[in-house]
Amino acid sequence: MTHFSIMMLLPMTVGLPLLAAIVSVIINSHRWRTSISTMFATIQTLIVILLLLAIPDADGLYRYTLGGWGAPLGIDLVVDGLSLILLLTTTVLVLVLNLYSIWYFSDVATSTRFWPLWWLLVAGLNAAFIAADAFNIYVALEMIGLAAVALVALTGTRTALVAALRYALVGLLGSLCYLLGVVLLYRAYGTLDLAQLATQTQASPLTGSALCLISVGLVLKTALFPLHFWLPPAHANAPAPVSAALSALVVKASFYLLMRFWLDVLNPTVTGITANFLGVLGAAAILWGSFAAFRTQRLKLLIAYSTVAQLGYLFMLFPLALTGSSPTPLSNAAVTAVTYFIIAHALAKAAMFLAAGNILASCGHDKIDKLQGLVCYQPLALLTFALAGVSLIGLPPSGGFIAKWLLLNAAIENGQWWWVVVMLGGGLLAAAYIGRVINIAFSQASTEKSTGPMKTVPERHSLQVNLAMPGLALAMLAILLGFNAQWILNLLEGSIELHLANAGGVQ
Amino acid sequence: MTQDLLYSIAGIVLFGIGLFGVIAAAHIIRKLIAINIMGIGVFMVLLATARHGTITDPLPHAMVLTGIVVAVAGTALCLWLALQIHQLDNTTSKDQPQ
Amino acid sequence: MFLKLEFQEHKLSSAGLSSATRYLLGILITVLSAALAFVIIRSEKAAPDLATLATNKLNLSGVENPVTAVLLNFRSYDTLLEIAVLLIVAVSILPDRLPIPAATAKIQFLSNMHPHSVNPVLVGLLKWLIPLAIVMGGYLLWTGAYTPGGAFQAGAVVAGAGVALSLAGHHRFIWQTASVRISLSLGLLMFVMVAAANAIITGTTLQYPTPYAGSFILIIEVAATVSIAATLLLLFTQLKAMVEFTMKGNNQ
Amino acid sequence: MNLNSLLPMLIVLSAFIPGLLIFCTGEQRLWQRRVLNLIGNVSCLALIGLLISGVYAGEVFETRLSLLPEMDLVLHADALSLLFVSLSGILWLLTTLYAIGYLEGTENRSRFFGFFSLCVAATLGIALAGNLITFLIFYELLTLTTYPLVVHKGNAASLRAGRIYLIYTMIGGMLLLAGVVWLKALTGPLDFTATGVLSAMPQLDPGHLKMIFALLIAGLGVKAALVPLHGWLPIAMAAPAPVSALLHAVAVVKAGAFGIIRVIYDVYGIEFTRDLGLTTILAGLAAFTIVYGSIRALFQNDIKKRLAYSTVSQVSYIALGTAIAGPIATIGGMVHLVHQGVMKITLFFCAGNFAETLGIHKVSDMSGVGRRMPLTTTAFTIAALGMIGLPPVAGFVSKWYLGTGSLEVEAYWVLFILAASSLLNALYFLPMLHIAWFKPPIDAWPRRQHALETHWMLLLPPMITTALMLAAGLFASLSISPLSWVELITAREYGRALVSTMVTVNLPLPQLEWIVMIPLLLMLGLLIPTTRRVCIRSAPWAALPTLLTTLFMSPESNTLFDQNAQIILLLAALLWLLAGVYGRDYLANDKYVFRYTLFFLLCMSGSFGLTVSQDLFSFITFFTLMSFAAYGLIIHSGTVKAMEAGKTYMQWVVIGEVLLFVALVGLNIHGGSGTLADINKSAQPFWVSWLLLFGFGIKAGLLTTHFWLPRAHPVAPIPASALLSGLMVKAGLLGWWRFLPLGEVRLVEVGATLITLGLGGTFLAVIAGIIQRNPKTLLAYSTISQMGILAAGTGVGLLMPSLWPTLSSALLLYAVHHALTKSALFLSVGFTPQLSPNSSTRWLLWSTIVMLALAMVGLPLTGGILAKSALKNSASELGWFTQLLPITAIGTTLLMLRFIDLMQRAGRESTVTTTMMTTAAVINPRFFAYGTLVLLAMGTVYIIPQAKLFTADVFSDHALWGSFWPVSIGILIYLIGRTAPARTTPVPENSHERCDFRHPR
Repeated sequence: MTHFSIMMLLPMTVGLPLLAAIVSVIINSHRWRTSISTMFATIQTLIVILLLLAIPDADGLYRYTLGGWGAPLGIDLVVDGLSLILLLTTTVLVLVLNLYSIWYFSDVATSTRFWPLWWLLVAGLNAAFIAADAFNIYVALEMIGLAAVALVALTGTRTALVAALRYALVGLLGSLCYLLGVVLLYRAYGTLDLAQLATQTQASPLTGSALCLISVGLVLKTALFPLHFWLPPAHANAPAPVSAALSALVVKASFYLLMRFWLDVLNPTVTGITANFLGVLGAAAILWGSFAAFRTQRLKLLIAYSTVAQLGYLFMLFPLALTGSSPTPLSNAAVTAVTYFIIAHALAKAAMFLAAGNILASCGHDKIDKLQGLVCYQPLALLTFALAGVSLIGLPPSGGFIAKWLLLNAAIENGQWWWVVVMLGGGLLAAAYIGRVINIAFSQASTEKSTGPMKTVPERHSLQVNLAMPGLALAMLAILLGFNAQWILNLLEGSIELHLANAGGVQ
Repeated sequence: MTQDLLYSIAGIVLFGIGLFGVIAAAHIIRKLIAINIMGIGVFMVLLATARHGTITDPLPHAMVLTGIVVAVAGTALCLWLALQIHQLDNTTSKDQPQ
Repeated sequence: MFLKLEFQEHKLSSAGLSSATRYLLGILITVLSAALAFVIIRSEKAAPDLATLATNKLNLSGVENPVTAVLLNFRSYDTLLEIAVLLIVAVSILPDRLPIPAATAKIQFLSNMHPHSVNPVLVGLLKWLIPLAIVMGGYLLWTGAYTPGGAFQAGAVVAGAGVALSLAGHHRFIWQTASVRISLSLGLLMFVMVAAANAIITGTTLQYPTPYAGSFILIIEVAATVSIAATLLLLFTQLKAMVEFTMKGNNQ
Repeated sequence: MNLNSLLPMLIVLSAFIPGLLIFCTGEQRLWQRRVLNLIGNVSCLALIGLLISGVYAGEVFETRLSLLPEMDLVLHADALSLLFVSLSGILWLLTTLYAIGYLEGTENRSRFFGFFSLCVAATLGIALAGNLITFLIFYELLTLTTYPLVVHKGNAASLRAGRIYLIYTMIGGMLLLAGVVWLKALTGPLDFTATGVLSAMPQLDPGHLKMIFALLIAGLGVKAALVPLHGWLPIAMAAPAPVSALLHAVAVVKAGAFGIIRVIYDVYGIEFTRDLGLTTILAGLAAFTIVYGSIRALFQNDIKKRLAYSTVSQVSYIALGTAIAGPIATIGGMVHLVHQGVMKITLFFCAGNFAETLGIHKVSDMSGVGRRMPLTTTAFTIAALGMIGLPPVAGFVSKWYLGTGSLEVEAYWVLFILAASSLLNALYFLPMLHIAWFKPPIDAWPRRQHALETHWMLLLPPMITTALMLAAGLFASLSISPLSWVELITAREYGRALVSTMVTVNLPLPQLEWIVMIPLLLMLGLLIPTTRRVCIRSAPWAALPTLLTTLFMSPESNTLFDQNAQIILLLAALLWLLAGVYGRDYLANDKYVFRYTLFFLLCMSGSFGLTVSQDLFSFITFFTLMSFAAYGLIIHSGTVKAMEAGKTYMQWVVIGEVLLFVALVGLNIHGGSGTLADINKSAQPFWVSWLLLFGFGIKAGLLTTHFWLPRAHPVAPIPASALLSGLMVKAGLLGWWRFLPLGEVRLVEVGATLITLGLGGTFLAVIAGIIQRNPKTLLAYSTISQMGILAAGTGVGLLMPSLWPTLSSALLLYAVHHALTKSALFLSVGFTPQLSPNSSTRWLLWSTIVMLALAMVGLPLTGGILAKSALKNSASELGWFTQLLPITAIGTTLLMLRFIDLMQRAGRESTVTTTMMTTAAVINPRFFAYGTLVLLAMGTVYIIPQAKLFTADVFSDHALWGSFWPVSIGILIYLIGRTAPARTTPVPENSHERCDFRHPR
């Protein structure tokens, strides 16, 4: 028995959710199932926190060889500051959404199907974040994709089913493109392990086409601007906790993988033009997403479009990190900025979807212009929505502000003014569509009862408060993120150096 | 023009046909079939890489196996969704126009 | 390009796009695949050192067939996730409402429908075919260690037997029972248990102690076969039931 | 974490935590919410007090939380932040009190008060921010917390206001963010340091800095409502009153202005900004905003909209002050931050009161509100006067400093802008006051529910803020006043000590203060209903102490207090006493006697103060007090003609005020302490003397600026017009003598114009006076002509400085003589009924009138001869001047004869009943006062000490003959012309030069 180090717990991050899924399939009683799920969620968060504490003394990077066979033959799990931070966000969000789902899925039928799928989705996410093998990523992506599709189809309405189907098709197409890219890489370099690939790849037409295929696959799954049509209906028609998880985590996982490939694995083949192209697509996403969000009539669609817009910010990473004047120190500034943005956006977006869920549950509909006087009926939901809105727009006290501040800083130091203008414009547009909702919510209820019967599911006041609490907690977290950014940044600093170190620097 | 190169090109061609099918076809079943064709295309390229003259590399085979299972799972789920939509359309199509 | 989704079979022009765009799309895709093919032709393949590595590590893997070794030992993590994927689909398709009112008696997974018109030839065939299929499945499972075979092929054959049974129309499968749920998740459960056990025994997950590697693999194979068979059977019956339901709905 | 580092954070939290707690209190739990509010307020004020004492003792208070590697949240308490923190703290307490009263019975108050305290927490944060980033964070937090307040009512208007507010502030926020990030990227962390950070960093390229400056100012300009970005302010008026009070006076608008000050002084450093040439652009923009805001305010009929536009223009004073980049102007700008806050919040409180209790929203329906809500309207009046920049109130102090500051930097156009904007302010504030006080209410006011005029919580805050305003104005030179605090800040900002340029309200001798105080005390007594009757009766006797002190004041004790002033004070005391006695009896049964006595006393204290004051500030204060109080006397009768006369009078007074303000600022250009002693009159620039000429010319009825006089004097009640003609006109004269460099420097052009205008006035007035029908108008014209002579005399003094010593006493004699005779004549007009043929006392009155007329003309043995001869001898060198004097005498005789003629006709027409004519009626106090005045008119000129120089040659035959022939010629001309006037159509009462088409006949 080699000495027991905390890092041994790494495979448990995937094992635990699988176990939870199996348990929730087998056990039939609703009460047992929910309590066990909560238990699993808390254990999972604790493990990740332990890993976080242990990572610094493993000098920032830890490689766990599954099955003991080593890189080319076996599969390894790699974890560093960056992936651990994202893992922590995932587990925290899963814990909060878990609590929310217990009260949200009060009817037994859907909840029997919800819990196993939920845990399989979490397993897939965790697997994706710690994977170090290209094919393993494919299987994890597929797992996330199918679980997400099944969850979206949970409500059973026609629009949800069509959205789920379209999401499934896009998912499959994306995975196949990614697989073909991996196959080409395997064909050229004979290994599937990312670290080994990183050392061996040179800029050849084959690697270029592999990078294209992989990027197309992952971009399809991250719903960047031209390929985003599937996201809004899917996220809007899914039940509240599911859409929160989708917007906050699932979309980020494929972006994280894209980031690993561009910054780390296939870095030599990356050229300035392609990076800027992604940047331009990102900018287009911000503008188009915000414009669409401003025009939609339904609240959840608005939030989904806002996800498309905010994703645009993430793609600012590539032009900032990979091109521009100053070498390496800049790139990790951009990477830290984007990571911080991912975390802030995840929290804020999840809070917003939960708030929207509450509004939908209590009002029976979520048509925006019929939400007059919402401030009197659903004050907590509106407060959550407003706080999350503050973080999305990037107003000072919130995490979103720090992220935007870092991005702007990186852009200015890099001397690329146009991104600054795009980001500020994005902030303003975000303020526009969020302001629109708040403005209507504050108006007095017009004479005819426009917000519909208030007494729908769930009537009991206590349940209403329970439903509101998780969303409020997440929103508060997003705002608090604005204050103690220091320790997250220290962690990220460590991981990026290593990334770049073993990627042989960036041209 | 070694044998496996031929297979790879065939695989790529299949991938292309599948891609065209997915985008161009409107009906859901056609799309699903097209996706399966793309899958098979990728697997063919994969198997072609496995062949190194005499020795064959087991890894691609394992990957193909896993790929097939995943493809089956995905297709089954899509079929299930399509059928549910179809069922919803039929039961309600009488009173509510499409 | 994906926006148009058609579900009605009777639509004549099944093409989603207008002919002009289809033509343009065709050209674009041919150009791309030609480029890809050209790139593949120009590039040379990497040396098969992984293949050599796998073969000389085969003796440690506890099985002779290199593919099974890769599947269940070298890259067992992939197979674990793969079975989880199967479980996803199974769970999402599992019907939640009981079609028949909860009978007092304990519900059987496989129950005889006692149809009034029984086709003797069919019954005879089934009597012979189903046991044969199950035995064949077992054999495939066993030879997996030495020759191409293994859990997936065995599961498929057993599922075939089940399909034949349900097609005959004499029997009905009820999927709400506890046994179904257990059998579906058995494969994944055993795999995770084995992984956990190995973590305790050898310190790293999924690293089988070399002498017992073969038996561990066998345990996983058996459990996997059961789950795969159950899942495939579930997929078939549910989709068939869906199609029958809409057919009945149509001709009412 | 000792106290020093915790205190700033505690202050911000003391507003933040109660806000959060209030959110959780239930809607019905009134007292819990009120207690929370008060705890928050009191604790915040206590902490601020602690902070101020700490900073005074020199300790450094700073909380530092590190957000990012080079970016930390700093709350630093320096002098400038204390100014804003204390302002916010105090006004928060008052606004909360007001809001509790205002929102009684409305719904979701927890939400309102929660956001209310959060908003103040953000303001405190802005005030205490130690670097640009913290400032930005709290700046945005302010936007978020104020939005729910603006949309509190939830109706369509407030929602639209909310939306527009958000659009503007979001864009502003984004611009500021861009600027801050860019600056930080260029220069690293930016803590505010006293003389600015950027000047120390050499390698920054100015192009970037200019663009950053533009971004920062644009971002801050949204909240500071600079012109292109001010759109949201008037529309945000849809919010409830306490919110618009808080927004405009304390939180949002001030935050923008404060930000501009921080950026210019503590980031760029004032010299560095000036070298970059940015200050001129900002000054131009601020100036444009000032004028634009005032003009827009003119056309708004909604009260709150008008106040909003006035805020737009007033806040730009602060920007202008900072942009002029002179130390004194900075003081002006910063002190205006506090003064404008206090004044504007009072205006909004009053507007809120009007809206809440009487439902008044429009300026037009404010008529007669003064009667229904006297206290609120007085607060409103004082605040409005302050906004215009009239002396006693705080507004004047900041305008004064801005004026002197701009002169110090030779930015003359700023002085012009200040004058223009004060004029515009007067144009849109005075009509409101006029409507409120002097117009009868359109319909009956809603019944009064509360003991006082409205809920006590709505009344107390405006009262306190008015007291603060007056204190800041009157006691500006005290150590604790905002002015001295700002001087401390500016000294630090400029890194060198500064001398204070204003010593306020100091009177040479302690007992002289009593002269001014007694009338004011009586006036206060008047306000209290119980003592009202006694005060009205004892009003005239308020002048007695002044009379006694001037008589028995030993000459050597008044070294500071020049000879002329003492005589004029004596004259003033006499006239006020006699006119008062006469008035009391004359208006015994008048309906508005209370209002008359109120203005009478105010006018009295103004005129005494004016003569006695030794420094610029108190002189202009009492001068304004007298002018404005006189308005009350003029419109006393309430007839349409009186109102018209009042209007023209007020217009001219305001123009006079503005001219004098600019002139006195010019006088004080060398930064003296403002006392008469050390402003060297000779070194005054030329345009100052011209302004003085016309400023005081308006008061003295000089030719081109005399139009108001012939209208105002006749309409006023008899005693008032006596005082107006006799005494108040002399104030203009006194102004000339005090401020023009008579006897020091030879000002040829000013002197010449003075002479020409004076003499021109004399002759034209005679012509205009003759054809009048109303004796009082005739007397008014005679005043103009006599004042013309005095003006000409002063002009001579300017031309020939050597002559001035003798000339001054001659002019004094002439002025005293004219004052007594003219007021006596006016009082005599009061006795027209007694002149009717059947009254027994007819002959007695006729004799007095003839004697007065002769004295006026200057016949021997009367005061007139002495005055005229004194004038002739002292100006003997100027040959043509001495020739002209007798000709003026002809004119006066013509006027006097015409007057006697008119009095005779009026006496015949008066059909008073005989009972009135019993002898007892005659020997009433009125006749007694008139009699003493006539005697004084005859004799006093001789007993005045200055007269000793001239008494010798008054009896020489040359003088006798010199005064006799003009009279005889005058009588001759009058007899010839007597038949002519009957045929000509009467010239309209007002001056013949300008036929006024505006007023329908």
